[in-house]
Amino acid sequence: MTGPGEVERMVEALLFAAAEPLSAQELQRRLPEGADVGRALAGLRARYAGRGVELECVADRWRFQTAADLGYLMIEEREEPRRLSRAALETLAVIAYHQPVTRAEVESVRGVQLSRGTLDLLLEIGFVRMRGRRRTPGRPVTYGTTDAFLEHYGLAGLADLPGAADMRTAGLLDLDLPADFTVPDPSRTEADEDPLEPGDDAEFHRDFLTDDQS
Amino acid sequence: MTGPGEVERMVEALLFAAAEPLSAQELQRRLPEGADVGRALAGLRARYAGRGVELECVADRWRFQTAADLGYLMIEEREEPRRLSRAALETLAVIAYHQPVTRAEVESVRGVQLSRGTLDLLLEIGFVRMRGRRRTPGRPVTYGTTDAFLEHYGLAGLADLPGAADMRTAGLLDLDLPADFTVPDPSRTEADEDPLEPGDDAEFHRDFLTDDQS
Amino acid sequence: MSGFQPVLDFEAADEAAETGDALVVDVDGYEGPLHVLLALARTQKVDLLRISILKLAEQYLGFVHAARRERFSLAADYLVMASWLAYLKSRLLLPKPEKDAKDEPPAEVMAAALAFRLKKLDAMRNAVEALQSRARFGLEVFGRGDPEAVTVVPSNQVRSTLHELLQAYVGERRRESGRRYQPAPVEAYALDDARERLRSLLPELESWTPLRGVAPQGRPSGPPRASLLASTFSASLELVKEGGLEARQLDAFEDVYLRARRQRATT
Repeated sequence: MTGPGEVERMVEALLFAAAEPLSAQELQRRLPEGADVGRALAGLRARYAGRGVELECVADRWRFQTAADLGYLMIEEREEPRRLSRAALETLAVIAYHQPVTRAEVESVRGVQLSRGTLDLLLEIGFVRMRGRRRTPGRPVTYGTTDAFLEHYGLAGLADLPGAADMRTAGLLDLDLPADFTVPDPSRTEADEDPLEPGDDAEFHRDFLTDDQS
Repeated sequence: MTGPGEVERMVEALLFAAAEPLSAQELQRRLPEGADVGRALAGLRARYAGRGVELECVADRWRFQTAADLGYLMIEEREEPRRLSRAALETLAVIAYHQPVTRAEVESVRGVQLSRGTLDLLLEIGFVRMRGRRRTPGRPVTYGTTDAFLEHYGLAGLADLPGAADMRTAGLLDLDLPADFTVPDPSRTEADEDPLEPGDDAEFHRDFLTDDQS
Repeated sequence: MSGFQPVLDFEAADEAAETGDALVVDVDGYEGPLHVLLALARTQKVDLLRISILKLAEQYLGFVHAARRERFSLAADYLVMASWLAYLKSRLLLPKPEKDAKDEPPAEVMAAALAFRLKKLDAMRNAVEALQSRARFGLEVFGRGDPEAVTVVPSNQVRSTLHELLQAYVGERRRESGRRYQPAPVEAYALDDARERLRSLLPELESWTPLRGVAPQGRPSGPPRASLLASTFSASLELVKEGGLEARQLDAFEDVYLRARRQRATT
C-alpha cells in the first residue's frame, strides 16, 4: 500500500511533468490503485501555499503556477537587437539616397508597393522621418532619414553616405550595371518641398488608409 | 531589501517556469540587486530533497526535475529514446572521459576504426562538439562533450563522470598510447590545443570525405 | 532491449567464463579484435593487468581458427592481430636472445602494454554502463512539462551594418535598371488581308450592313477588335474608291454602313 506521503510525491511529480493541467480523475488513473488523490492535492496545496510556485485549480484541473506577485520576473527585456528585413533595408536605403522622397517615388524605384508595416517600422525605430510636402499636385508627404540613422551607421552627415565610387571600390558595383549608373547625393537641398505643418501627422495616416484601398 | 525567504521564492518561481536549466548568473541577473542566489539554491535544494520534484545541478546550471524513483509514472512524458549503437555509446564514453581527444585517439582506445556515421550522429544529436585543434602535425580537430550531454546524464560537470577520478589515478585515461603497444607515459599535457577558427568546420567536413574514401 | 541500452555482447563471454565452455564464435557481435580480446580476457577471471597473455594469445588464435572453420569472413584487423599475437607468443615462449632486436621492446613489456590497453577499453565499457544506468533526462527524470514562456519584450535596438545597407541599395537599383518597359507587340490585322476578305464578301453585301458586322469577329489569340475594325474600314474606303463598294454614315460618330455597288450602276 502506498502511504499518503508517497502519493503526494507522485502527484507532485505528475503535475510538474505534465504538459497541461490534470484533473483529479486523470491523476487517479496514473497512480497506484487506492491512492487518495484528494488528500494528496490538499496536502500539496498547503505545502506550496505562499511559495514561489503555487498549486492552482482551474476548471477542475490542477497545475503548478508561478505566484501571482512574482509574475513580473517572467518578463524579460531582451537585449538581442532585431535584424531589419530585406524589404525594410531596401526601403531605408532608397529613402536615404533619394531623400526627400515620396512614398510613390520609393515604390517607383523599388518596383513594388510599399507594405504598410515597412514604413511604419522605419518610422518607429526612428531611422526615417516625415520631412515635408512636395510642391506637386496632391502635395505628397516626403520622407528622409534621421540623426539616429546617421548615428547608427556611423555617418557624420548625409554627405558621408558612400557614393558610386565608394561602392565600386567596395566591390558592390559590377559590370552588369549601366556605365552611367549614378547615386544621388542626398546632402544637396531640394527646394520643391514645403515644411510640414502641425496636424500633418494625422493627415498622413489618412493617406495611408486611402493608399491601401487603391 | 529583499529577504532571503523572498529570494528563495523568486528563484523557485524562475526555475519552475524556465524551459531550460538556469545558471546562478542568469538567476542573479533577473533578481533584485544583492540577492543571495547561492543561499537560495542551497535552501531550495534542502527543501525539495526527497520530494516528488528535486533541485539538480546539471552542466553548472540548475533545474527542477522529477525524482528518479518516480520515472515509471511518467509514461506519457517519456521521450522516444534515441537508439545509440554500442559503438556510438563507447565512442561517446571515450570522448567524454578523454576530452579533448582526436578521432585517431578514439580509434586507438577502441582498437577499431570509427565507422562512418558514428561521430556524425553524436555531433548531430548534440552530445559531442568540436573543441579545437591539437598542436601536433596535421593539427587534428579535437572533440569534447556538450552541455546537452551533461544535461541528459544529469551531471553537474565533467568531474562528476562516474569513476573518472579512479580511472585517472590508475592512468587509464592517458592518451599517450601509440598503436604499437608501447608502455604508456602517464604525463599528459592538456594544454596542447588550439581553439577552432572560423571556417574550420568546412575543413573538418573535407576530413570526413577523405576518411570515407580510405 | 530498449533505447540507450547497449547490446551487451559480452554476455556470451561472461557466460562462457561461468560455465567454462569455449567462447561461442559470433564475429558480428564484436566491434574489432580488441573487443574480442577483452571478452576472451574476461574469461580468465583475474584482474586484466594480471592475465596470462600467453593463454589469451592461444584463445584468440583459437577464435580466429574457429571463425575460419565456420567460414566467417574475418576483417583484416582480426588477422593482423592474430599474426601479431602469434609473433608475441613465440617471443614469450622462446628463450631470451642475447639482445632484443633493434627498436623493439622486450616481449614482456609488449604483453603488459596489451593488458593495459584491454584494461583501458574495459574501463570505457564500464563507463558506458555507469552512464546508461544514471537517471537520464527525458527517460527517468523529467523537467517541467509546461514551462511558462518568458514574455520577451524586444528592445528597439536594430542590428544592421552600413555594408548591408549599401548591398540593399545596389541590389535595388540593379533590379530597377533591369526593369524596362516592354509592351507586348500588338498584332495588327493586315490591310491586305482586310481588302482580300472584303472583296470576297462583296456579293453578299447587297443591303446596307454596319461596318462592325462586316469586320471579322475578334478571337482571343488574334488581332484585337479595334485593329480588325480599323483595317476593314480602311479596306472599305479603298474599295469605295475603286467603285466596288458604297459607304454611308448618317451622322458623326454614327455607325458606318457598307453595301456593294450595284453592277448596273457601273455599266
